[in-house]
Amino acid sequence: MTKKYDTPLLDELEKGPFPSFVTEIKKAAAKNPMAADELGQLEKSMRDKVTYWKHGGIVGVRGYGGGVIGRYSQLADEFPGVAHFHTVRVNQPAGLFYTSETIRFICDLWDKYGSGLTNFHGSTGDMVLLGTVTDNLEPLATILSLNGFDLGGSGSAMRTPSCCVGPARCEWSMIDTLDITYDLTQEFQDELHRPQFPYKFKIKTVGCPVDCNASIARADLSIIGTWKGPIEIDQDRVRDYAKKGVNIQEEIVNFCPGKCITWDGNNLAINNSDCLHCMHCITKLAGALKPTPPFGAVILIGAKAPFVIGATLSWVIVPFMELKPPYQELKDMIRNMWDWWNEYGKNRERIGELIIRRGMREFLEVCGLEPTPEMVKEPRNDPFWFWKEEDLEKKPWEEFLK
Amino acid sequence: MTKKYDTPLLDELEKGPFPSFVTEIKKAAAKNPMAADELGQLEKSMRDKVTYWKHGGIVGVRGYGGGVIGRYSQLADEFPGVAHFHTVRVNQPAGLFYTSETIRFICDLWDKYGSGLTNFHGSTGDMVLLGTVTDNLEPLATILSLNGFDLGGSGSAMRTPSCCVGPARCEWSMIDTLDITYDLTQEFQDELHRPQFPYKFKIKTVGCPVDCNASIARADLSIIGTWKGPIEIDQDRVRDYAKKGVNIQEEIVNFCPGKCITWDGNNLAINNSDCLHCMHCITKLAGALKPTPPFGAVILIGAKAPFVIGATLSWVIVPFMELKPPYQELKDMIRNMWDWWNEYGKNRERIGELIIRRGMREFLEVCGLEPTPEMVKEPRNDPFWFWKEEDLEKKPWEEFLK
Amino acid sequence: MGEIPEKFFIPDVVDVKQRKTDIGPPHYSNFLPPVIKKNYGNWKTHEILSPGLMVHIANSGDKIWTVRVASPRLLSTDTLREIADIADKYCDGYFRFTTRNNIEFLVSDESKVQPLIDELNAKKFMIGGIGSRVSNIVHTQGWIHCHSAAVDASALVKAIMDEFADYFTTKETPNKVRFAVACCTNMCGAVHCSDIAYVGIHRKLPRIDHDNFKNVCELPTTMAACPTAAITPDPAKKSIKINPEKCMYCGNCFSVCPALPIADPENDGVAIVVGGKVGNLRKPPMFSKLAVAYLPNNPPRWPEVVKATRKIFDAYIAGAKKHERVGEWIERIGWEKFFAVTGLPFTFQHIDDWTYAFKTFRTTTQFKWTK
Amino acid sequence: MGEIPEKFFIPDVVDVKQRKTDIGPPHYSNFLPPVIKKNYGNWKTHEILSPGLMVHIANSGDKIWTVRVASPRLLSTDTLREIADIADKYCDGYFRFTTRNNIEFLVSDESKVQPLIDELNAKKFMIGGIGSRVSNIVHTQGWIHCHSAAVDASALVKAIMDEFADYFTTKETPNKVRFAVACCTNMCGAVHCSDIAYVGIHRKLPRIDHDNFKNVCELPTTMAACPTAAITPDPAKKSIKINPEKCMYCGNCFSVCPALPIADPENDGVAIVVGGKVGNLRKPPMFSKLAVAYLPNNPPRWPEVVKATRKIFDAYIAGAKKHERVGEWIERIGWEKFFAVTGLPFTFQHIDDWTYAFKTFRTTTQFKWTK
Repeated sequence: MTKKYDTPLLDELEKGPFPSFVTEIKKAAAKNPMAADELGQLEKSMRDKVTYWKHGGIVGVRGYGGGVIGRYSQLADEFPGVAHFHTVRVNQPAGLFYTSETIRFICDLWDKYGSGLTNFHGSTGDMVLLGTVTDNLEPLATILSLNGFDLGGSGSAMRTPSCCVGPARCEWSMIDTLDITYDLTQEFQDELHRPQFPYKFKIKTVGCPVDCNASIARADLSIIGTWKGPIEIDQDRVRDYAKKGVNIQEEIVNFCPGKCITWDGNNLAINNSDCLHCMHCITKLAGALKPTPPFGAVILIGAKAPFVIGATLSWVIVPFMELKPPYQELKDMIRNMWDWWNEYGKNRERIGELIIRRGMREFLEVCGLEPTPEMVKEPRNDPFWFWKEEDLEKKPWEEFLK
Repeated sequence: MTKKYDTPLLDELEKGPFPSFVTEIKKAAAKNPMAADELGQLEKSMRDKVTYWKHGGIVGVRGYGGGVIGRYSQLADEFPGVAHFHTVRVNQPAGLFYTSETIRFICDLWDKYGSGLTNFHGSTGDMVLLGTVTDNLEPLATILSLNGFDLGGSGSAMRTPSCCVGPARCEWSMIDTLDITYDLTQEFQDELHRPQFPYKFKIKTVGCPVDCNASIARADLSIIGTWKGPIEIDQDRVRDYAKKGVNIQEEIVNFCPGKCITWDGNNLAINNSDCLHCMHCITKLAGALKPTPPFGAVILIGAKAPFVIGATLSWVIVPFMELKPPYQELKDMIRNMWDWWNEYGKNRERIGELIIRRGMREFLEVCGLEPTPEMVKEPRNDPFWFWKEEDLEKKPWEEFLK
Repeated sequence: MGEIPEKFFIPDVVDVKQRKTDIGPPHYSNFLPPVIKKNYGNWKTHEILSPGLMVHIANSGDKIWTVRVASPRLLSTDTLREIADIADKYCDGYFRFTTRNNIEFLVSDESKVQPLIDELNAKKFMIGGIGSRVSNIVHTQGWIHCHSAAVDASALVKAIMDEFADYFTTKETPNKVRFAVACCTNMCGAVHCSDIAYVGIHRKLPRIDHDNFKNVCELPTTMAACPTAAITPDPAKKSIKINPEKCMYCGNCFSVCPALPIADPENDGVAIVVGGKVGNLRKPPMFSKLAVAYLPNNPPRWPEVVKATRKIFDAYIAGAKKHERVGEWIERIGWEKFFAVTGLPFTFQHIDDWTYAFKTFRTTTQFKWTK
Repeated sequence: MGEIPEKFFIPDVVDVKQRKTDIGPPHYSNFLPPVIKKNYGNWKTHEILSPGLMVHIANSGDKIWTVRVASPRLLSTDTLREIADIADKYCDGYFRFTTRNNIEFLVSDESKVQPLIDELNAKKFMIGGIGSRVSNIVHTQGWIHCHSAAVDASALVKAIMDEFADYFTTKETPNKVRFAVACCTNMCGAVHCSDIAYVGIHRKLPRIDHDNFKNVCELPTTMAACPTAAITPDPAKKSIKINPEKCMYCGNCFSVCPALPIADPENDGVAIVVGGKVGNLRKPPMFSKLAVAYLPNNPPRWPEVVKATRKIFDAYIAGAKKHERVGEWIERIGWEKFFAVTGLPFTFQHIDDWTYAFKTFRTTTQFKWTK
């Protein structure tokens, strides 16, 4: 029998239509003393309006520097079941596809070695196993590995790469997001498991500019599929949409950010040279419009949450890169930027912050990239800038003013 | 006879249709040795691609700290006529209106005491008399004052206020820009003539959002006329424009930033509650549309050139202020902000820079202004901000969530 | 590399020396339904058949149906097994999760779609979330598992999702409405780019435990963690000082130094930010902006936060054009109108006063009169 | 206060004790033509009759005609007297200047308009500049009168205005084209908000005159003048050091300290910035942005600068819609297209690397393919 707590506040959270996390904890608590004490401590947090977790200590498994987050209760005496309550990150399959057998294996394992509580999934994308004790970590990691699973990333490491559903079940994916994610994860196993960077490094890959994995907001390296060909139009299907009540002028033409679509009531025309590749028309007229090759990706760098310098969205560094296995150009570029970041980055400095500190030029030169207007919303406005000695010798105007 | 220099490079600049400043200098040089040496030194600058003026020294007139800019040549031996070549700033009449008698007086005076070269006008708006010697300054200032003229501002002072042509010859002026400029100039004579601020302070007043005096880009305090009433429409005149070939849909409706205009080929309709008061429709259909009262001004603060923190445009601090003589509310606000700037501003720190350094809240509180959304393009995005002790006690949600 | 065993096994006795390292995750192809494997990268289109059901159609003519149900993300193994059982019954065992933590059952046989929906309904699963409506809320750990949480996350998510449940299951919104919750300003998750999002905040100075500082904290790291350089050394105490004029209560110093606790039951609470988006559809991605600077922590259901959200949500429903996200709607009407139509007060906290503050000040006379 | 004498006078002997102070400028009403005084604030509309002629019509029915001519701003007293004579002949002595330094003759009697224009033409005045065309160039002093000028201003203005003179006198542009010239980065004038503007720049470090530093410069002021904190004390020399890695050659240190000359005949030159505007018409005011990072100083007519301007100007004429200013045109087509259609190269200097740099980095996949 597990311990039973009176939880009047949490009980309130079992009401209502949305599935209740309290019910989940109670299910686990019925058979697992760790989950039972989690419930008790949480009720106390609700009452006192404060968290009761200590700052995490360092725990882990042999040979790895990450994958486990130490967690201890401030109220170990009152809730001994959560005295240790570590998180284990398990690297998810790309695309978040599972089979019932797989999930039962995870459940069996976690009932045996943990609290029975999970997150599907954590913010970075890992399966998150919530609540275990230090002694269970080695057996857990061993059994996972014997069954083909490995831990995810944590700390100042490459974090577990993740992606959208991609070509597995989406007609708009212009790159193989699952394969890229799997391939990069395998390529950089060392960087994933053994923190060796100034700070965390996240990679997220999405198949198109709709960005269903928030790549541009949540990844240091954002890989976003795009296309260079014209948008192919199936006029009959467009007319079908119109007949079914879509107001093509209002809903499609007027929303186009490039103002490059016209509709005469019968035919849709797109001036592709003004297309901004936003995907609005394509997604709203699903099946009627489609992007055509060349396919590739925009590569962007630097997104992060607010600490320390404020939130950033990723910045374009490659307007178009073809992405075909083995993705060598991409991998080389990643290694180059990591080398530079490792050399110059301060402790807890994200790569985007380092770029701001040392300048985009140095970063681009490290990556072997030429400046292009797609990298900026607009050129600089204040009239101060750097010149390198080598720039002074050049007379580019002799060429462009010819 | 004045000295004659060989000026092959400058002579090139007498060709072409645009009136030539070289011709102007030559005219003056024919009778004035200072102007003659100015010409000689300038030819040398053209040849050597470098300026030959020294860092200005401090010169002035008794009782004033500004109004004269000291200027000395680096080549006094070669060009003794410009050994001293000071600039005198004379406060222009508001609106830049002159009579021939007035201008002849200035010419006579300047032929006697200066180089015969002028700028109509300097960047701040003053009449600029270019090139005189220290000994001439006192008589110059005396004669100017006896004829009703006074010097303008320079240095860390209020600079000579200026304005657009305003109600004198413009149908769109919603405030009396000339009167405001004249009144403020008189009110703040002490601050104009005796530098007592951390740095310069410019005031520019324009009658409407077209901003023909670049107030929003060139003044620490920008006063821009606006209106709150609906736009009055003379439909016949609109139809006249249409008949005369103006494409109302393309040229007017489609350019409206508030998307609040419709045109059915016969009648123009404006949804005034979505109007952004940009003036496009009003200026393009001159005489057909007009703003209606209440009239007043948007008050903005902080524009400056790039040094030191980068260029700024002025920021809205009062969305609407009625401006009727004696403009007491405006004057009080200006004095309040100056007091604060004088107390906290560092040497050479513009008021906009101080606002950035100490925060907009403090500035607004000093000015007695409540925060309003018109002050920002958008609210802050990063989740860190200040609370004052007094804020913590308030429970505003009890009111707004009722 | 990337393989899974024919049959998973958990040995009774574990020999940790057998552990393999750096094998990475299993290859995704192990988990793809056959129809997906066959049509991988060859999809033609899809249709949303109802709020929780869509069908994807391949160029080959093959189809796969997806039934989506809500999940609280925090799942017990019991529930996971229940999902597995359902997947076995209707989906040959195949299912997936979305990046917003919904569960998706992948049905290859059309005849099993309705029975699956019936069973999910019978078992009180909440079906929906596809298309222009409210989807599941991405969120952080909160008091369940985090040492720096200024607010609970799961409870707030539950309260919000209960309130707007009908917009998940049935009703439409002008475009998707993405909620997000971050339990502190560290903001694990895309709170900074969501339509309507919540972030736990502090409003009082960290309390310096001078005795402990030297044992558990590192001076340079602690100083570097402060976004406003409010932290300076206090050599006498072998500790630090905090300049109260500069502190913005972000709590990042506590993240790196346990001797600087900042949690405060009475003054912590929730800020609401709005108008962010990550996709490039129509407008470029946008940051969320501050809508409400503070609402109190009022567990278990945070009624003030729910109420304020209702004001924003209803104004959006009433005012937005079809296809406009919250941020696009606000951009079109202007922030002055946003505050007018929602009735939310505009306070000093809304005006940025941090590093890039002046970039947000309005440098035009263009605005609308709201009073 | 604000009065002028009935007749101006210049005494042969000046008694400086007679000087009055703080009288301010004369009241503007002294200089207004009677028709303006009468209709002050009561104008109904105006019409542009030709590129240099407009008529303003009052609600009373009264009219005043304005004839605009170009001015180099630098005027000799001879020319000013010539203007006064013309004003006497046709305008009852009344004329004014515009904020862009044009001269405007104010004619109250319609019958005098054409004779005025004829005389101005005969005297080679350049009539025009009203409406959608090139107006006069606002500019700074340059080598004529400034110690920090990196380029001459008047000469550059003359070269540009000669090149585009027909757009002042006759031809139309999609909307007004505002040129501006600043002879150094101190930018007296609205170069930062003009359609096409020029700014003199340096590209080499200031040369420190250590011997003189302590005599003529103040350490804190000099250090504070540096926008990148590149200047640090050199106590041994009682002077300063400049970190070459941080110096952006702005020359502001020289502005406050004569011992830091930075002018360099071979490496100084001109940058071109484009797309700024100050008015609130259609779009809010915009800053100018860098188009060409450097062109050499090539007096007296700066042919490279004129040529580069021609590329930008012609692309604007060809591509802009009626009423679009240069910045509005660029915003619509996108900067990648701007560089494509002008043929100007995009270089590392175009990418901001100063304080607010990252706010200019592109955070969207939205762009157009140009190659």
